[in-house]
Amino acid sequence: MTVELLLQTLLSGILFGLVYALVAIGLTLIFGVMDIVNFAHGEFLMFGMYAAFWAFALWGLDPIVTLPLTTLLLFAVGVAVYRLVIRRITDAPMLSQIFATFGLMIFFRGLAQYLWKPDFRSVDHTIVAGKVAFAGLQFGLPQVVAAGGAVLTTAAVWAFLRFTRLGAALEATAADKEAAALMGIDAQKMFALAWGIGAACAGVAGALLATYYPIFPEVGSTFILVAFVLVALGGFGSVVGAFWAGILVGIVEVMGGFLWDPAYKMVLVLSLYLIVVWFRPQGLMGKA
Amino acid sequence: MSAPLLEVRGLTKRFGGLTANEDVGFTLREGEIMGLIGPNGAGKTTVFNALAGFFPPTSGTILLDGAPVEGLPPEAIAARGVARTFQIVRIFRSMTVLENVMVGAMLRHRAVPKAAVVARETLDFTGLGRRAHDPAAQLTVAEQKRLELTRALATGPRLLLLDEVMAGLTASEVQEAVELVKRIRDRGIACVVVEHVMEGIMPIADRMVVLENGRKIAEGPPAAISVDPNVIRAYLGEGYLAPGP
Amino acid sequence: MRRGGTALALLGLAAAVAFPLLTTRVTWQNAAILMMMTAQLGVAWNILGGYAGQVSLGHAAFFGAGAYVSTLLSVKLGVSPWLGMGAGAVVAAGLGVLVGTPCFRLKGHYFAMATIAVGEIVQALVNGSDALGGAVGFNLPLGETGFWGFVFNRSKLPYYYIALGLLLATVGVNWIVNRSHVGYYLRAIKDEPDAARSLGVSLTRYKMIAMILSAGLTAMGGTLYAQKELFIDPGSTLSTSLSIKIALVAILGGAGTLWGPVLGAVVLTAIEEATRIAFGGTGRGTDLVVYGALLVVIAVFQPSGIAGLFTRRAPRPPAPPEPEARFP
Amino acid sequence: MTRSVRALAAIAALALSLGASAQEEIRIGVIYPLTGAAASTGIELKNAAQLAADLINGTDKSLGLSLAGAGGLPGLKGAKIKLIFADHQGNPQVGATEAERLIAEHKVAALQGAYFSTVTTTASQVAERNGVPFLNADSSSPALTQRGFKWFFRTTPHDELFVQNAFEFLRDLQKKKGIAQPRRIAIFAENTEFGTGAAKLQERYAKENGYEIVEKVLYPPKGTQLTSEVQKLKASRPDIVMQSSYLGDAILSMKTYKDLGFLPTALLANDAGFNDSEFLKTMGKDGNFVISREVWALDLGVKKPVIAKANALLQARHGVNFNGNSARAFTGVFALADAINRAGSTKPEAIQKALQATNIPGADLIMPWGGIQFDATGQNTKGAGIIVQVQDGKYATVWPFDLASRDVIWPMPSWDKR
Repeated sequence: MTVELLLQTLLSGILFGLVYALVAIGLTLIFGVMDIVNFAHGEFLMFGMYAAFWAFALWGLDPIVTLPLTTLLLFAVGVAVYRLVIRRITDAPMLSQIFATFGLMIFFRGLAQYLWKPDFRSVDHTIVAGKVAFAGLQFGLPQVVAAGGAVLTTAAVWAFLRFTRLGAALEATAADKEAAALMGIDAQKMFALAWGIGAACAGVAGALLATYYPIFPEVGSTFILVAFVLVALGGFGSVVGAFWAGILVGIVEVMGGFLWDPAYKMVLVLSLYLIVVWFRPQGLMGKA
Repeated sequence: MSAPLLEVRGLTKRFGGLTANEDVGFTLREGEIMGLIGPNGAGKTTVFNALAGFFPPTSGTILLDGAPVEGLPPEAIAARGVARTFQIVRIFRSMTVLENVMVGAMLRHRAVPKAAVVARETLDFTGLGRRAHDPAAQLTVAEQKRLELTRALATGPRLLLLDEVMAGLTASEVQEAVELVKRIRDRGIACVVVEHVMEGIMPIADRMVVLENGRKIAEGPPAAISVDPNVIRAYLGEGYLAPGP
Repeated sequence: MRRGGTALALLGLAAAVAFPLLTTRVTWQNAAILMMMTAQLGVAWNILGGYAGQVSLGHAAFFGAGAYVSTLLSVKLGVSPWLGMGAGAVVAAGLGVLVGTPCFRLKGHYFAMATIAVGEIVQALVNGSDALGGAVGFNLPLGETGFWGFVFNRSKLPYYYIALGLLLATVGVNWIVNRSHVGYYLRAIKDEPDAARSLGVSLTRYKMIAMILSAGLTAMGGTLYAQKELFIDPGSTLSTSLSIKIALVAILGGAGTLWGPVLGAVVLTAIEEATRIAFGGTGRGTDLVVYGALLVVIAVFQPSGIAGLFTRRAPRPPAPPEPEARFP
Repeated sequence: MTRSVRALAAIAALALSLGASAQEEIRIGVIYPLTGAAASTGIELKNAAQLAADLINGTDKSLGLSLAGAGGLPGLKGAKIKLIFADHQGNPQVGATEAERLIAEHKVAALQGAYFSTVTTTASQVAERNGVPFLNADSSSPALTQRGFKWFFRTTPHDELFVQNAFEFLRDLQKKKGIAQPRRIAIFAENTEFGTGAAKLQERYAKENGYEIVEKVLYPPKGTQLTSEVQKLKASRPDIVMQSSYLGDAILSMKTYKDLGFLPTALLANDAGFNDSEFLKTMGKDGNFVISREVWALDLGVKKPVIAKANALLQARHGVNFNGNSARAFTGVFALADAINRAGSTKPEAIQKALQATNIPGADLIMPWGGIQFDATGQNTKGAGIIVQVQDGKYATVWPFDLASRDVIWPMPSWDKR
């Protein structure tokens, strides 16, 4: 009984952690390439969820079916945000960048409330509804699918950065903008690409979450704090770091809440973060 | 004679598995100019950072006036009269030229008006006085280097560590810098000069220390160093000596 | 230039002192008090975030320390909130040292993130502590008490002048810091920390001085809030959104400038109130759309803050003529 | 200073003259969250309050409440009620500022609001400091009437009564329906003022009534997951879960219950998220059989026709039904109007006195209450709660049994047999 409960809790933690990681890798990618912390990242997630919701509500399409469209849509949103706003503050001080993305966050939340009302929405049936049960453990199928999707997406992003010319160019820009420019890489394009991919990751996460999580204009605020912790814990700019940090945080949050007191589960996560940066100020896998 | 101003013994610095300095030693007397040279990656900057307190040495001793200072943080070493410049200039870009130098002067003069007077005098000494009220960010590279030197000088040091202050300067600018270093020495301030530009360092150094692969391979007056086969090999490669008889 | 600035400041001060005598409309007085309280927090934040460049997004912890310490002392022990204000400042300063000791090793975004974490942890702990009122918080007694008791019902004016006084004191501390070697050192640390160290500046000591001043002054603002609203709870005094707002005020106005945060508070409060009054009743989030869009526009077109509008084009006084220095 | 005193005096004189001449309009300030997370609720409250005012000002007497259709307040020569709305955004400081503005700028005779207990706390403080009556119709924190205020009146029952009701309900189940008494209770609540307050009361009443608290889980609201919380609940094997959650967490917890196969004998919810139409819509058949406390339900109209009639009016105007919140806001306006009418004046002291003497019979309300009568703390002593259960996707009154439209279904059928 107890062993089962513990195992169940541990695995649940990992499932959540993988989805956290998916939200965070977009954030860390943008940071890595541009040194900008995107406070409006949770709102990309929110847009992803609403895109999935409206496709479902208006045309009866399942979030999983429309996932590729949601991804493309959010890619476009990311690029548009870069072109319209971020491009203009690339060289501004860190403070005004925080300010701009914070303004974007408020703007997007207000926009969602304006367009879609502050109500809670949800996708009330989906092809991934149901349960996965084995060895006395059971998990919601949507969570399992979301976690699986998160792993695939993270792997795809990682492979893209590692094995494609475009990905290599992106990494080169992240490592050294001037050197990349000398190699003939168009930094503007790379920045736009980072925003596109970053938003698209959040879009994937949003579509996957829409299968089981309530949708409302401020839903981004729920995930953004965890995403920040992951990015800093994994090391600003490190996709792999954010991935492992996601799993770690998922486990600590769920197991901590179960074994200790749920009221302090975020205290545990944040303390873990502070302890890690005490010993490794650059995060788990960040560049020193 | 009394204890030398600076005495370095057995200085070794390792980063992980890499050895940047191995058993480096030398001494420096008051008012002396020492050139520290060597090919790229020889470990000059690492010695420098150890002297200035930025990297504590792995082992070895650094004595200032006979007192050990190795492992002290940079601010404590600055307080003991060691000032430095940086290879890549690090001026305070949001301040004026005068304010930059005032920050240096404040080490000995906390009161702002007094610091301003000292800073002004120092600027006049180094020839930057007429730019005192310009934003530091507007200076040319040569001027920025000189500003950094002025700022270091304003801390009232007894030992000045100059890291490639002449790199990237035109011939006439190098000449001006050489003259400036001489005048600094004339004030009784000892200098350790890391330099790539040989024509800059040869005429002013009282003594040279040559590093290669983290080790000291030669030490002596410039004239002797310039004909030292070890030094020539280090700078020009093995092939240079091979054809010899 | 400088004389013009002083004259402007004096003029503003005179206007601020006379303002409540010119209008008896409570709405205006309230708006003015709110602006000054917000400005005071921005100015206090500025010492650490602006001059020293250590971007804290956890200042609500200090604000809350001020609000909670004075409230606990007055509710449980009957100590005058004026003394509580001092005690709160001391506790906040202590908390600041506690936060700074590990966090000052972190740079840039890492430091900002760590301060968010600290702020969230403090809020969660207070929220879970029955001794500190838990999630319910505290109600302070309402009775008019006179000056020493720090509760005024008959008129807004005492709160107005206390807020003004606290703001002026905070600006004064900023001014003194800015003019002393500490101010130069903080700016040096912000620009080039390694160079500052090489000139004998201890990073930890001066960041800590900035932290202590900033945290203490922020806490005093917290006490004023508690005494004005007479109700505190974790949500209203310890939240991360409050921390972000404090930073936002300073950044909007111009971080690292003396009057920037004051300007920022005036503009931000005006935008907030105007959008709320104009669009708030619709219940459709229009106010947030307008507010958010304005923030983005300001950030994009005026990245150095509103204060930058006034200083950017201002020419520096020409250097006095002197013979060109020559090398011998 | 003298200038300000003179200016104040001038304003005061102006206010007095206005008070004397403007008998045809009675201004009441109403503060609700019209933007922010609770905006949709705030707008419902606003609409209901406005409907009440319009009924009092109009001449249609068909509803059957005594002031409805009076064409204004007879005690003030037919003066009309004007509601002035303000938005507090869920922020206690804004609530206080707006209360102050309504009092100073609009010279309101009384204030009503503010839904959130925290905002009611600060806004009513301003009223207390200024000597203006504050009527609260919809905040359930018991602490509000324990502050010794003289100008604060609350028509709704508070959480203590609701918790008491829950235990009376359990007792009645055994006494009158012969349903065996479950003893193991788990408390599940968000760690806010609302949740922790309710949890403390539940703990106290459980002990007094001989129940065993097997687990108490307080969780931070609006988190990303509730898995660890539900695991803790599940591990404690409770018969009854008493839950206080807002909508998002209510939905998330129910889904987690199902995913983890957790099913107590009964889920007794504390209003909030469980009494939201969106909860029913999202949960579908998984939302059935949840039991929650309420103050109002549409099916009460069967036994109390005025409820159905009032609901038809709201339906006609806004296309929505009343719910517990909006019915209470509606009732609040009627209670204030009744007091002002008897006071025959808009002077705060007169209204305060009239409020203290309020005695509205239950028949004159759209609530299932014994009436409205305030005790010395300003708390209505005749309020009552009901208990509803979600059956076939609707809220059905199941307790008190004499008001019930359906029988309670107990225990909850398992997740796969629905």
